[in-house]
Amino acid sequence: MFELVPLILAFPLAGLLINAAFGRWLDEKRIGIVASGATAAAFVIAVLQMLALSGNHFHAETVLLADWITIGDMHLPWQMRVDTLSVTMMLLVTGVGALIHIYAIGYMHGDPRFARFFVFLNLFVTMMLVLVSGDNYLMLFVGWEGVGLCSYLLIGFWYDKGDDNVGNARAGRKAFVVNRVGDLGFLIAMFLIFGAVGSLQFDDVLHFFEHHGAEVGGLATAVTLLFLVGAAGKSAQIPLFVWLPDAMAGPTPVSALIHAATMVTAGIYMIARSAPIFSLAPVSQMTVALLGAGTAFMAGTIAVAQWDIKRVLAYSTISQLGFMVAAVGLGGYVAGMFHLLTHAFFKALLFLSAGSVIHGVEHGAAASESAARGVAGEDYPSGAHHAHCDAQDMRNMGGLKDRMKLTFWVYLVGAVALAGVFPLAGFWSKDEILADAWHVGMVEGHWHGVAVYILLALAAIFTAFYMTRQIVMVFFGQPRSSAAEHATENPPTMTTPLVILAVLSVLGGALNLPGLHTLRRWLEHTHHFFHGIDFNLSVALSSTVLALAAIWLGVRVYHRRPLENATAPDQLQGVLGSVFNFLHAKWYVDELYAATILRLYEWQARFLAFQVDWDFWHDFVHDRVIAAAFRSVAAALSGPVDKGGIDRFFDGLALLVRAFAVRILRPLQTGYVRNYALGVMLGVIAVLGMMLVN
Amino acid sequence: MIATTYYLALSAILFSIGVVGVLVRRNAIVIFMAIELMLNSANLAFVAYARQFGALDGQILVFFVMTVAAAEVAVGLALIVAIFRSKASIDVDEVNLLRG
Amino acid sequence: MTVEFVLFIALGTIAVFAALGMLLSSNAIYSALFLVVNFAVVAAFYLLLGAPFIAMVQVTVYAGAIMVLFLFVIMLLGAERLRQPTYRLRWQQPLAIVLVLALLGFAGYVVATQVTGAWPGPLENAAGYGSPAAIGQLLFQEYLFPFEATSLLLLTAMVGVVVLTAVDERRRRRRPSKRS
Amino acid sequence: MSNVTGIVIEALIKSALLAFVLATAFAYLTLAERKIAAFMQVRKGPNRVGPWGLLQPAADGIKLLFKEELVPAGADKVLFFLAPILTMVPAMVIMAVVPIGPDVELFGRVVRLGISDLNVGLLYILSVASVAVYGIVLAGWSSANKYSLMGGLRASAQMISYEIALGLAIIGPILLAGTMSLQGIIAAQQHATWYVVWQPVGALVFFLAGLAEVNRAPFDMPEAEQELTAGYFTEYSGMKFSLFFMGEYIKMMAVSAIAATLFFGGYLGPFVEQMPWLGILYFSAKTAAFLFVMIWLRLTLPRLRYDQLMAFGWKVLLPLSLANVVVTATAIVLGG
Repeated sequence: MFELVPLILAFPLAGLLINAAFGRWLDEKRIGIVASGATAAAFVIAVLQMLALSGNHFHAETVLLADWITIGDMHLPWQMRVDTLSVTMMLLVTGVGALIHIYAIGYMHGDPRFARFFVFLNLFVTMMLVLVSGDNYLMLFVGWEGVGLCSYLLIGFWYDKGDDNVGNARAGRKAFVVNRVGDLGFLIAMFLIFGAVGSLQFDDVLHFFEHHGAEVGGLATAVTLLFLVGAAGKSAQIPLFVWLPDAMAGPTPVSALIHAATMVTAGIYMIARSAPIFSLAPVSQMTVALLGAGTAFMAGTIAVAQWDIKRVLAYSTISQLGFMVAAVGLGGYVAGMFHLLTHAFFKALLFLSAGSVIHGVEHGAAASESAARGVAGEDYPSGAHHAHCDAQDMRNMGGLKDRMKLTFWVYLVGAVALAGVFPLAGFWSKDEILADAWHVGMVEGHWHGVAVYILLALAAIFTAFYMTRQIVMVFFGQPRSSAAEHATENPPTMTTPLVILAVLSVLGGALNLPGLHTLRRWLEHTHHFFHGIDFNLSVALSSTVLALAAIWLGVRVYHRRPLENATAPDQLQGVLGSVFNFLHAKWYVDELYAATILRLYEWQARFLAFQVDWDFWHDFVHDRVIAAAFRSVAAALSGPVDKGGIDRFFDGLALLVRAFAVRILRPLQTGYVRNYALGVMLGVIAVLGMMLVN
Repeated sequence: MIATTYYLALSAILFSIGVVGVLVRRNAIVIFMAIELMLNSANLAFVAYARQFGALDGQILVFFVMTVAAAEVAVGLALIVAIFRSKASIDVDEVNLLRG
Repeated sequence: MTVEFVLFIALGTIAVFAALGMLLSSNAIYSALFLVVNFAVVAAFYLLLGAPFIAMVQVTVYAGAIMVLFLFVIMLLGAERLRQPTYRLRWQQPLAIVLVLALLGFAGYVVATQVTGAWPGPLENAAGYGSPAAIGQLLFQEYLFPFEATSLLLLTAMVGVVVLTAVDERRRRRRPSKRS
Repeated sequence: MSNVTGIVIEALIKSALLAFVLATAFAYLTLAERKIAAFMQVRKGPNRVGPWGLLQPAADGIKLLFKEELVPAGADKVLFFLAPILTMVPAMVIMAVVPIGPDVELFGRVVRLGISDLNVGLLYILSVASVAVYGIVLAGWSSANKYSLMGGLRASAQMISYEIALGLAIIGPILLAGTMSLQGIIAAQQHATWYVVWQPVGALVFFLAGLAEVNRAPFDMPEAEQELTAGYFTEYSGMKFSLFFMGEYIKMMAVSAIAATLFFGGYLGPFVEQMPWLGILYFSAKTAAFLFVMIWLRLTLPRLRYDQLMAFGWKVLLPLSLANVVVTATAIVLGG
């Protein structure tokens, strides 16, 4: 059954080719069926791979597709790897992907670039599967870059929208550029590995590090730190997280699929995949853990002060990715993967629900507008973001609980899961991470374990708080705009995936329940480093208490005194003052980058361009020295030498030739054939005569 | 056996007549015929030489000359027809557009 | 010897007079017919020279095809006579004759001084000399490349003729019909 | 020397005999055509002069002999007079290389039944056939008559076109026999079978092209009565007219004879080796059969349109004959 694994790439590829080639002649229904069907078929293949693995005693299997690069002794096959880790990712990508495809059929209804959207989505699925199924770092990198490209394409999907009509395109560019920084780290890491090992195959590399890693000293540390740079770019960690909030410019299904559930987890996957290398480099591990925890904390604080519904979720995503990174940094690979899975469920659910809310509010805006104009409600396409009030601003919402009942309930499920309330999925996975941190800090006695634990616990509190704030602002109280007042529930293509994801969010914790440890046993077959620690009741209890306290606080702050209207200041603003503004401005990170890196870069570029290139090279060297010298020499040559001497000589020559032609040659051209024949005859006689004389 | 010299002399005479035809006649078709006559006299010389030296190569050359002559006549006559279509005449003296 | 010589003199005279007739007749048709006679006589010479194959080809190609084509074109164009005499290039006529006499003089000098004495009498030809088989052997072995080249030449000529004589259909159609 | 004289005398006698036979055969061929036409059209045909109309040709000849010779005013008199002769002569001369029987013994010497046997016999036939067009063309031109000129032009175009197919059709037997001598080809057919078995396409092409060469129906465009009155001999009368007539019929006989020789074994037949004279009989019978087919075709088929005729020659017969040559040559090379 392993030989079926190439199909997992073939199906989405076929879907994208069909839609790319025939999309313009197909209607939305068919395009959607093709794209979703392709992803669903890939999901079936992934399930088959899982069954195949269980039938194979969970032994990893590789499938050779082709020889890819062969240079001298270097062989890089195009080979796919089927082991428990990659199959987990495949299941996640295709399963959640399929649900989001179905959701997108409804969400993107009426968009003029409908087919293109699904082409991009399928391309993304293909690339993501390349990433997770590759058997070497280079294939992983191909997928890595491929998903980066898709991310860019999809963030800028509505490239003509946004600030100044280029805001979305700019967001896409930002994502791309920031990702490149991370990619550079990854690339250099690959060069180092190849230089040391001579191969990029996972088996070779990991085997090398496991057995000879200690001998090469700092190599493992260097490689892992560079890997961390790559992971920080892709998984939006400090300091490269700035692109992810901007990525919310893309359509909401994209945010759900790429920027919450799948692509951003690539960094975690990569670290998990390289676990043997990391285990050799405690410094790197510590860095990873602290970075993740720091990111989790920082993003959590920022999320508290945002008004944009998707932006809150974006920072929440960064925060949760920080949890995962921290987990893998602490050696809790299983916990990290576990949280990756559950997070994929409830964050996809939250994003899709948020999309549903936005969609509903936009419909409401359209309906209220047409009602105002006295026109019967029309079906406004979602792509037309023409609402005069921002449909993503939570201050414009409120009271949607009664208007979008289903969306409310699934959103609530997602939020509670994210907040980590027993017994939903988030509770189990987050607690495992906290337990890992506790274990490292208290049991093993590493100081950074304690730090990580504190930071993560704080982040968890913030998580619960901002989710409560969001729920309250969006769904409770009174509608604060006419759009929210007219908001309506969405069609089943959008809500069905929500329900499925909600169920998964509730039950996702069952994947790795304490005592059963299904996921851990499953993953252990890939690396023996994948171990976990047992359930820690005190940690669980404390985190639950903290979460509930945060929820209570959120309800108290926001529900007791609801926001009066859309322009009223946030309740927290009164309490926290400038701290709130600091948080709302995202710790001024973008500004910091602009002031430091960008300013420096611009100054240097300007210096090079104006001072060095323009003033020195162009104005001085070229214009003064070379050009002037050339000009004076040319003037001397052209004046007396050329005009006076050469020109006059040839003019005279030409006059002579002309006179000769006019006087003598021209009369010979009589135009009579017979005359010419006579000339030929004369020549013949002359030649014969000469031959005879000789 | 007639000496080759006689054939060469005859060939020279025929060739000269052909030359005069080309130089003197104005009718394009007749000029063409004169050229054919010149080719023929050359052929005659070839065959005579071939017999003189007992080598067949001369006859082969005649064969090629005939081929070339056939092609030349076809193209030449087509040209004459084309000229006639535009000038309504085949007088070579009337085709003097190239006068200097 | 004598019979053959008489035959040669008679045929030669006919050939020269036919050539002169071609040169002097004012009617192109007569010119063509005189030329046919000349070609036929040359074919007879070929027979005398032991080249029966060439002789037959001469009659078939020259008399049967080329000259018929000439006649055909003359009749088609109705161009047997030039319409009006022109007085251009009168001076060329005497000059041409002088030049040709010079040419004949050269030729006669060469034939008389250099060829006659230097050569032995013609060889007695071997059996099968000039037969189609012998010519074919030579043509398809030693002269295969020129032979193929001539085939290309003929093809080119054919295409050229078709292009040259084709009436431009578009131009013809553009001309307005008289009836309408 | 006496041997040379004997050969010359023999050749002269044979030539005279051939001329006489051809003239007679022409006379009775016209009668035969009329009789056959009458038979096919269910009428009696000439039956007044002599028994069964056998003297009819003589009567026709005498009538033509005494008719007034008309010459059109604008005609070129020399060529007008020359044209019928130029038509007649090639037709008679062409038979010179056709053997009409095997060698026989007569008056103590071996006599070849046939005037000459050239080693380039077939080329001779082709060259003479190509010259035959002059009479027609000149007749058409010298008559100073538009119809005649049209007929002459048509004739020349037609004959040049079909001559190529004719020549290519002849190549088949040449390749098979390895000689251009007609005697040689007949001898080769003695060992093999008649070449019509090996060269059915060649035989067909030869026959059709031959019909066109002699301007017989359905290829008789140069003399199409409805379009050109009588084509190139519109202006001819009396003996000159009869010369054209004679030329056409003798050419018919020549084509039939050559076809019989090339593809149907010529004089070959049972018991020829024992009784050489039988050969003449076989040869005549085969030739007559072809002549009958020609007459039959004329009475059956309508005339082609001129462009159809040219298209048929260039687009059907020529490719067909070329393909035949290629196939034959390939088969000979492969089959040894």
